[in-house]
Amino acid sequence: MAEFLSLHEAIARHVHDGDTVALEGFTHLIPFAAGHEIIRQKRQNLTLIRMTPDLLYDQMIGMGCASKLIFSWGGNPGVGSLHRLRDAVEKHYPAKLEILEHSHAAMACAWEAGAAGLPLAVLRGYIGSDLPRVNQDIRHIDCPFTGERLAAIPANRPDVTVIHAQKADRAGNVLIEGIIGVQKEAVLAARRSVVTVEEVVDSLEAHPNACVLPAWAISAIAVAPGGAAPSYTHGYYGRRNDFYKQWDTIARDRDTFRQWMEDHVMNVEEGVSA
Amino acid sequence: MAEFLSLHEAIARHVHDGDTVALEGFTHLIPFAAGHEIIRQKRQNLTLIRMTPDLLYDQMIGMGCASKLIFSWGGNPGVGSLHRLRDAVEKHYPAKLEILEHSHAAMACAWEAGAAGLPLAVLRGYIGSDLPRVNQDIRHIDCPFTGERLAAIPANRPDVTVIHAQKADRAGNVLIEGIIGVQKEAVLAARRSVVTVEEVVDSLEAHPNACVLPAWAISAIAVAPGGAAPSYTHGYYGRRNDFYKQWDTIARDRDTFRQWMEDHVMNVEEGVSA
Amino acid sequence: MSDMPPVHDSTTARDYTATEMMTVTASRALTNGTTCFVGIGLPSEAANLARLTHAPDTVLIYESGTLQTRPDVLPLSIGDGELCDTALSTVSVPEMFRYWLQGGRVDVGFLGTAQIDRYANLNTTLIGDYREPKVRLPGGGGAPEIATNSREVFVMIKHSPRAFVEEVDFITSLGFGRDGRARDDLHPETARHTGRGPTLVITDLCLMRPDPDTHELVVTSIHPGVTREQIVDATGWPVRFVDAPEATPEPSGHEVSTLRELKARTERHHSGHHEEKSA
Amino acid sequence: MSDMPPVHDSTTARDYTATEMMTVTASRALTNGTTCFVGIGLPSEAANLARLTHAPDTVLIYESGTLQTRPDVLPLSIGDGELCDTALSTVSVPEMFRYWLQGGRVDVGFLGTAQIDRYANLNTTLIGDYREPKVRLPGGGGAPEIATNSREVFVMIKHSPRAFVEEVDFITSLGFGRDGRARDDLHPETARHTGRGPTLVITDLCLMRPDPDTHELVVTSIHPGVTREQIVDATGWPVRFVDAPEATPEPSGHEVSTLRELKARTERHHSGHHEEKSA
Repeated sequence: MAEFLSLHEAIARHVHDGDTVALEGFTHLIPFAAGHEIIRQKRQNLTLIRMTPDLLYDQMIGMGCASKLIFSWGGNPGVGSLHRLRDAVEKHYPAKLEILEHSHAAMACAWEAGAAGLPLAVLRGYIGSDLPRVNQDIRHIDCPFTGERLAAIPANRPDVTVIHAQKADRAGNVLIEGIIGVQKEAVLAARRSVVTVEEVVDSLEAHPNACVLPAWAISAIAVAPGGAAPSYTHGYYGRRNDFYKQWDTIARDRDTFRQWMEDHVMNVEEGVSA
Repeated sequence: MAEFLSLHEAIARHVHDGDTVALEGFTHLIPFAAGHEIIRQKRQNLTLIRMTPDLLYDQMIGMGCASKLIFSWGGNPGVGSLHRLRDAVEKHYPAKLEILEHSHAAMACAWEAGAAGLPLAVLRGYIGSDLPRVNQDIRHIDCPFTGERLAAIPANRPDVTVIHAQKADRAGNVLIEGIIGVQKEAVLAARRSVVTVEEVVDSLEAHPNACVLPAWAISAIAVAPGGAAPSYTHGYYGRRNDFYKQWDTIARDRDTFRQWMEDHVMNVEEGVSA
Repeated sequence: MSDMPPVHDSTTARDYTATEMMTVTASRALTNGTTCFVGIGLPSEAANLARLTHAPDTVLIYESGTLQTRPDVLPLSIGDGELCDTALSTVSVPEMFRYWLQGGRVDVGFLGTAQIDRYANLNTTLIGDYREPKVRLPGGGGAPEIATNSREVFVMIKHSPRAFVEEVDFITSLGFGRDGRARDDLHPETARHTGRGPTLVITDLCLMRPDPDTHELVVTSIHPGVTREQIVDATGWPVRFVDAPEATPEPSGHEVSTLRELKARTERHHSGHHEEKSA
Repeated sequence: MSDMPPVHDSTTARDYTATEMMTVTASRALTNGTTCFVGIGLPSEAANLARLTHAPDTVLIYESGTLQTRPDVLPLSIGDGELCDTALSTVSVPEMFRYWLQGGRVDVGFLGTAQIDRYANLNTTLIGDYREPKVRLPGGGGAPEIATNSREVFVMIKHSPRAFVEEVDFITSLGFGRDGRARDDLHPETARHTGRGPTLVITDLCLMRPDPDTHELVVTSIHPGVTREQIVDATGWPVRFVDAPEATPEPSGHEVSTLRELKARTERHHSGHHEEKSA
């Protein structure tokens, strides 16, 4: 049952060293405020799951939080490389990063299977791709009806999923609108979940078939206005595309990156770090 | 791409003798008008798929349209038996009806798999049930990661799916609201699809994450106001619970049933049969 | 989950029927805050009574996709508009069965049945032989997976020798199998995702629970005014009683009147056409 | 699908860049009414240009879940708010990949790539060895399944020897495999659900198509002002030409001005903060 906590408390209580952690959000609603709090609390040795690592995981990897990354597309969307991710993979800086790599279709199915309580996801995927050669988690099953060989991958089952959403009502039910990505699946697939929201309202005023997470499917809710910036929150604020472009320069150099993180994440208070 | 047709023309063109046909709608939005048109056009030898056969399939079976039924719960909800279905199964009247029986969970997964273009659905289902003994389509696979034995059933892939929905816009995009059941899946799983709607509007005015079927995923649309009665259309009219209770009497006797069908379906014009 | 919570209004009802006794007793089995997957009919009545009395925060889920619904009247069908209108959210039926039931979010599956046997197996499929049935029943519906994917299962059924049989003609939904051992030797991964099965059977005469060792259903509590002989006569196997069966507490006046009001509201609602807009 | 539709405004543009030539040519490859799964970057530019010129009813799908979207400016990312605001509907990402892509609803998958080889295999994973890469690229994203689940695939990539290689370091997304035969011996059920693969490669110098027999990419059309030598020099394998390559038609003035307006609108939109409400 969702508890309303401060962001500091929510992360302290639910994200532990060595955990498998997913911060999800497909371009939209990326939980930057929560990720920055994880960095400030100096979590170590995390296995990070995320379809599109994006700037937030570049920051977490560059700050040494992660030992493993499970992902399907690791770039700065529309801009280019994630330099901290590349530095970790190519030069093992600041530490060696093990990677386990999927396609989007497979990762989306792995979230769906995790939410559905299944051990595996089945898809018509990876045909002719070299990815199964480098990822031992890509296996196959034979369809007992048609004999067709289909790809199978393990369901995503993180210890904790962290997402950002538009709003919660006072009972702790959460509304997600717009590009909803895999957030519902990622929360339901996890043992624990932390949701940051723009605001708490009396009523969600949601359409009957809107994407709503009930309070009893969530561990903790923290109010974090602007908590998705520099990504965006549909209905609240737009994406800071300029910052995504600037990040390319900031992250290219180890020292520039470190200084930026000190100035904008490490030495700021919770909630004003974006 | 959706063509706007009369109900008569839509059924004549898309539902053929011997087809595998699904008329879906989970209590809500049951396509009675379309089903009655199928009966009037005297379709024969259909394999009918539907999670909850309900009154409409009782009528179609009683009128001799079907040779096989794939289903998961065949009753008059909250009332009792479907007497025409029972007469077909127990006494082979008006003809022998082959049945293939699943659970709801399995049928829902079979629709999901059909929409997803997969040959099979995988679920943790049928544990300890006798259903796999009487349904050869319930098989098993072994998870290559955990060794767990999971149930597998074939995806539903009908020749044609027929559903009822609230409204279409002039381009042929369709909005479904309220209890959405398996309608989107049933349409996407089928080779062809016919959608009856309450009305055609200039704009669907749909919430961004509403259940919408694009025109290019539909074969034909027919305007059929009241087309779900005696079931209901959320936002338009309520369920005729009294009729569901009366049906028990009407359908219990072969002659009473036949007379009712003559009076209310066979000898009425399209669209006023409910 | 299945412990009886304290009754808040202790004034005993002056008169009540055996069915009301059954429904009130079943409602008391639901702890406040429980997430309950509700079958139509008797379970729906009991679950909504719980929500209207001692357990206002009970979360009710119906297989039509309606999550956390608070109907003002009892639904006639599992997909009445009332369920959607009063739900927190309505999801597709595949999502309901995949994410919410199979995903392990349901505390209590609350089922009715046509037949139940000594090992709490449920039959809603047919009487007689499968290919040439004597009586064809509606079938499994949601029950086969509600019975295994919920953390535990409550069953409501009126006591009669036709309903309480030594061995069901067909196991639609698993209790504990034909030998009482079916839940003991599951694959560890399956076992981790499979609930305890039926932990409580509520009838109009008594409460039954599975014996901790053999999983045979035994009488643990007898309703007021009911004799052991009545229970024995209404049970199709040589039924056992625990050493000291409890006396089921009587319903309170508040519970019975709440139930009667709910049923009267429901009756008024479901009679006549409802052509008005449902949203 | 890949036949060139007639150009409506036949006035040839007075000046245009090689990149504009590529984008306009790619846009012309999309027939009106085509359902197109769009990759970010060059394909997104070309697909939207098609929608704004000869193919207004082209259905654009982005992997973020936005179905039938009509962005007024080009998205910087695959999940920009603009895509949702102008979409017919926005579905979850699992639904997008399962129902819409794998479900067989996509006519054309429109992809960019870092490397492409003789048999049209695409590499967006890395240069060098997998465990010790020289250059780590972003990875597969949606491409591996777009490449196989779409009915056919168009690829846009600027011509250079680093991009057009004899054999890719890593097959992220299948063209025709290392021997050109990978799509020939699929299980019948797989084959029934697998598209024709890359049928058209659009570069800034020419068009290439797979040879009908060997599936080797061959030059079928040469852009205005481009020489065969330029193409040979920019291709990392001994590239072949069809017997009589076509001359790619020049872009029209209308197409070039529409493209430039789209890019200018996009530039204005993406510069500076966008703190205003996105809905």
